[in-house]
Amino acid sequence: MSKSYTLDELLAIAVAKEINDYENVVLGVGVPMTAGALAKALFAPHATLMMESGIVDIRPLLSLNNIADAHSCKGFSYATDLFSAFTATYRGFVDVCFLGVGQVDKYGNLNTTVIGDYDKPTLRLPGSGGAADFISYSKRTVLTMRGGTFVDKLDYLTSPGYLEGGDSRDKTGLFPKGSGPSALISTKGIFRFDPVTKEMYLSQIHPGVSLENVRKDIPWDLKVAPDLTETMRPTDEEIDFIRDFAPELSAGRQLAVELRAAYQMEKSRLHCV
Amino acid sequence: MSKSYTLDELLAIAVAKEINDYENVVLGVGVPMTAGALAKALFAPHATLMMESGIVDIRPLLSLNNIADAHSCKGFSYATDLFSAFTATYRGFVDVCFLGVGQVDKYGNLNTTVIGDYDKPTLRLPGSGGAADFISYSKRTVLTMRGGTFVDKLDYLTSPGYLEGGDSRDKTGLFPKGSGPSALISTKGIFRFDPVTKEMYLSQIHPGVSLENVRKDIPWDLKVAPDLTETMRPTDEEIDFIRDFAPELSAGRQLAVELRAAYQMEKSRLHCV
Amino acid sequence: MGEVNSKVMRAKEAVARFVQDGDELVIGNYTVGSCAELVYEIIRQNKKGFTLYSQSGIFDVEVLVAGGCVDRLVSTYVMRSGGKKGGSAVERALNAGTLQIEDYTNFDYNARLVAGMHGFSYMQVLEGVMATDLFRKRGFMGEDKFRVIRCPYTGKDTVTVPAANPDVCVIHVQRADEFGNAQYWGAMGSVAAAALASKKIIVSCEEIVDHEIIQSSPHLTIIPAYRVNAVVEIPWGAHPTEVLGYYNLDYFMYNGLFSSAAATADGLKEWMEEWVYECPDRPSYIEHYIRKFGTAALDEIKAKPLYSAPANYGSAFHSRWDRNGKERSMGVTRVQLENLLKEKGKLYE
Amino acid sequence: MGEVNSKVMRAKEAVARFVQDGDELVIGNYTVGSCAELVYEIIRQNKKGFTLYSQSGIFDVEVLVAGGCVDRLVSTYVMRSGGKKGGSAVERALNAGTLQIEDYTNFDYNARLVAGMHGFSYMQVLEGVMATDLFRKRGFMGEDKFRVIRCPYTGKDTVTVPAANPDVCVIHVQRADEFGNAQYWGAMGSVAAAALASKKIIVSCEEIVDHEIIQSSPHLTIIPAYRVNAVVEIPWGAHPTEVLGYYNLDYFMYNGLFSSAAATADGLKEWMEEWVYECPDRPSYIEHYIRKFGTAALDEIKAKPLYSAPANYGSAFHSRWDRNGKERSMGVTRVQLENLLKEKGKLYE
Repeated sequence: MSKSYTLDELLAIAVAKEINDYENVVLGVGVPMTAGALAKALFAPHATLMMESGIVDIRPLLSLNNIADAHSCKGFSYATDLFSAFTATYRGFVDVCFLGVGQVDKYGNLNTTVIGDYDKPTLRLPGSGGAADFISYSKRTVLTMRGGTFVDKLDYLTSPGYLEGGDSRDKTGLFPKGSGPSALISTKGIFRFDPVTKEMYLSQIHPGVSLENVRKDIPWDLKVAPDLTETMRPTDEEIDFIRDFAPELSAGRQLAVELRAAYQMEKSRLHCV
Repeated sequence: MSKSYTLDELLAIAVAKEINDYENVVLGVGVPMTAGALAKALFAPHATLMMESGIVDIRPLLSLNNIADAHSCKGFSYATDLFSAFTATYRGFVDVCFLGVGQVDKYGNLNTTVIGDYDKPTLRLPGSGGAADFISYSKRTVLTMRGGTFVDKLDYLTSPGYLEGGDSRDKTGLFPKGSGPSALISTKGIFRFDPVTKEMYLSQIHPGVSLENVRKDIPWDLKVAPDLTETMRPTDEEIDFIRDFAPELSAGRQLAVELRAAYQMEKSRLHCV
Repeated sequence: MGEVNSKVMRAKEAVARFVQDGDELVIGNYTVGSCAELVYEIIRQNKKGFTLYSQSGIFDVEVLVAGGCVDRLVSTYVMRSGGKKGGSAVERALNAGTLQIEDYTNFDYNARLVAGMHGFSYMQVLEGVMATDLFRKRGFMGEDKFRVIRCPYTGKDTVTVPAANPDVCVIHVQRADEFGNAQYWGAMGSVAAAALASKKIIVSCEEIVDHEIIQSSPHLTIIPAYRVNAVVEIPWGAHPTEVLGYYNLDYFMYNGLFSSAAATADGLKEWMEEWVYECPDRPSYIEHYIRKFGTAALDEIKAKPLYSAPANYGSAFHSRWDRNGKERSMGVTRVQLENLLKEKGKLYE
Repeated sequence: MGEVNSKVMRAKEAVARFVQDGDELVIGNYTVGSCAELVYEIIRQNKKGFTLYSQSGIFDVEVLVAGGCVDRLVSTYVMRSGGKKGGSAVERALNAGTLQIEDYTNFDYNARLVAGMHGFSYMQVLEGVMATDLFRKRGFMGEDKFRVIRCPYTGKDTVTVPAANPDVCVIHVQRADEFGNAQYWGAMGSVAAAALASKKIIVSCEEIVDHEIIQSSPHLTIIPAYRVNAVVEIPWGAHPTEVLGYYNLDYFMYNGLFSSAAATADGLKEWMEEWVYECPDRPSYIEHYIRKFGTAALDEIKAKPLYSAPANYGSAFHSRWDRNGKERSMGVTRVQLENLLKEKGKLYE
């Protein structure tokens, strides 16, 4: 009988498996960084983990506070700058990158800029950061989804997926052949993109999740792989790694917020004048 | 009664006096580097000496072998790259630079590329190196002349002085206003450029040198300042600095070559199998 | 390098002298180790009307916007406290119509500063952006946000951004010398470009160190002395953000107190009242922090040493004269050389 | 980072595997510390037909040209031995019609590699060059040597050069690890751009050091492991040129023996016979040198230590769990956390 796991843990472990050994990997904070650390520790020891802040070849020892957090490791191999980190991606030296999802449409186009009107936003999201450039030039891009939304039409196109689907991305002449999102991984399943239509379809479903449960988030008629498989359940080693490395991910957003608030209150009380 | 000096020493000391305190100075090897070291040691202690190789704020302790010779000092303040060293010049951060002369014409245009035909050269000279870009964008440029030649027409225009004279440099729109050669210093005297015609004229003559002696090297009718002055004789302190720092400059080219050959022969003999 | 010591001053003086209302102001730091105290001082001096450049707008942008200092923001990333239900000073100012924004990708933003740093009028960027609303949606920069030109070699369209040369950069680094040579290490991001593109630079640092320390490690210097207008020694100058080798992010203050507060306008106002306006300088701020939370909270985040392996900058010798007094390449002593010069008639009286 | 250790090899193997006849070859080093042994090995293997890029053509360009390896030379500076009366292999080859040359300024040459390094097809350069014969006189590159475009913002003419992406870069550095992370310090020149613009990179170094040394000093790394094809440990690998922190220029060998020889074709041929062709590798070369001139000549130029002041890369902690086993921000132990997850029904079997 192996360990029980949370859906966030399952997500991070599934993301980690998108990394192959010897690859150059650009990570962001949160799920991707935890996944990268897991991959490097357990099954891709020669992967080079890097971030757009210019820290290259890191072996993080605890979850990072931000994409420039060199406090998380004991040194790194190469300190480059942001300009060169992106032009290295532009030249094709990045095998895979990971992007979080705000809004996503069926062709893997992303909005992380704004919900509602650009000038008078209902919700002002962070913006592009590095996302638009990474999904343009990384050989593969894996989308990770904890809180985002599937929509028919984005309020703002921040990061280009397969645009209008089919060969529309290639036809622009702006992107390397074969680039674009290769998977979207949520707490419910793993989606991939049809090689011809470039429409997202459900490729794997996480154990215990029903198809209806997946479909209820998705406003279009989701296609499902004829050979739909179930995501492998994580090993104890994988679960243990994540709980040690990123316990706040294991806790999940709500519990983490509650525990932190309580702990901070306790700490404040101890010292308050 | 103060020390006697060589003409090369006089030249280097005159060059040093073109550097003002607090200035940013780009140096080359040979006379300019020795002059820079002298200036920094004796009368421009806050000057920032730098070289296109990207070593910035050096205090050289002995004459340099090349423009990237960090062996000559005990560290330096800033390691930039060649690209940024030149763009800093482009932006106007260099007050004065120094260039050696191969051929020079009356408007301070320089040839350090080739004597004779470009493709079948009589004499292939080094080339531009950094010269063309420095004389374009440094606020002032001082030309130093030990072995070069005054000519009516250059075989190749490597580095732009005042072009055809008058306002022709400014009229190109390619250069900052007021830039261009400010002086040419040889072992015979100091030449400056007429503010209107931009033609080179003799401004100062070194002690013991006759006007005829200056004129015999120059194929055009050299103009002479109405208030022609004699270069101040160097102080003992200045002479001593140069003999300690760059004894090969004091020796002069011919004697240095002879002494080196003899010393190398002696060393070889000691060990030869 | 400027007059000795004339550049060393307090934050109050540096901001008063070198930051003007209406400036293009750039935050030099990138995501980590922001120049918190310089930003707070700008807010306390009630400077206004900035066009603010920030590669990654974190709490520094939030407080500057909430402080009413910013008319226009050029950025790639803004923070939001409290998730979907929360908010941000930027969002509130956009909705109030008091702030205009121009959104770039990380690369495009940085490219504007790299162009400015090198004195170029534009820089080519990565053409993928043409497929996005970042390219299509123009803010206050209008047509100049991006322009397309043709590569003169390949004939392909190239997207460009215009150079940025902000009036003043504020930046916090690990160490500097009294002349202004500023050393920074860790995640380089766009830090050097932001500083070097700017017309004036205010550097704050954890420590002012001897010039000899700087000269021994020139590869860590990101701003040369001659570019720097003011050097301010501010221990804990980045708190609540982190400085590699000095202290970690203060999670309690940043993700806790600040983030909880910043979700609402009133919360942020109150937080700023306490931590920005009522602390006239960094020592007061730290004293207030310790009085309130004890010293342990700071002790906990102080960095332990993990030192770089040294690089040897050494040379075989630092004099042309060997230990026998002979010139190393010519094999003569100083006296012998001078005699030879005399013999050969090379000496002038 | 590639298979462990698979990149560590001898110069013979590295050159045989990664340098091809007809390649665009770039010498990564700039003026100082040239990759002498890698260059000698290329000559010994009789590689031919190169388009050779060299920022500052010193003895390395002379021997490659004299060795008959080079058809075309792109440079900014070539050396000449023996002054006006002397000569150079480059001059002799130009006159014999066996070599074509393209002259750039230092900046223009470097800008081609910087463009290539960033994946751009061109780079703007400094427009002053338009007034010179460097601009007017085109060699084998013809119209592509420089092209003029209009800045889309200012409307002013901008001069550009085309990107260069040489097939292979040879470069000598102070130290590297077995994975290929290469560290270099001193005069940076155009060293990083030359390497990073290239399709393949052969690194030789004075020492292969532990990966931990590299990780402690990432700001000295100029080439990341994933770009490097071969790492060759070659002590004295730059001799007779210098390596900061290791040894000085060998004035006796360089300005003496080599320069005297290189003034004439026969002299250079003889010198290369002795020092390049008859020494199959660097140990043989050094043995020959010592046999001929004694060990003192090398001892004399060995660097003395002058170490950089360390930078602290340390952090306050390297685990989310404090010494009481509590998670630092949430204040619960691992067991408490797992129990909470169970209680809240978050765990799946």
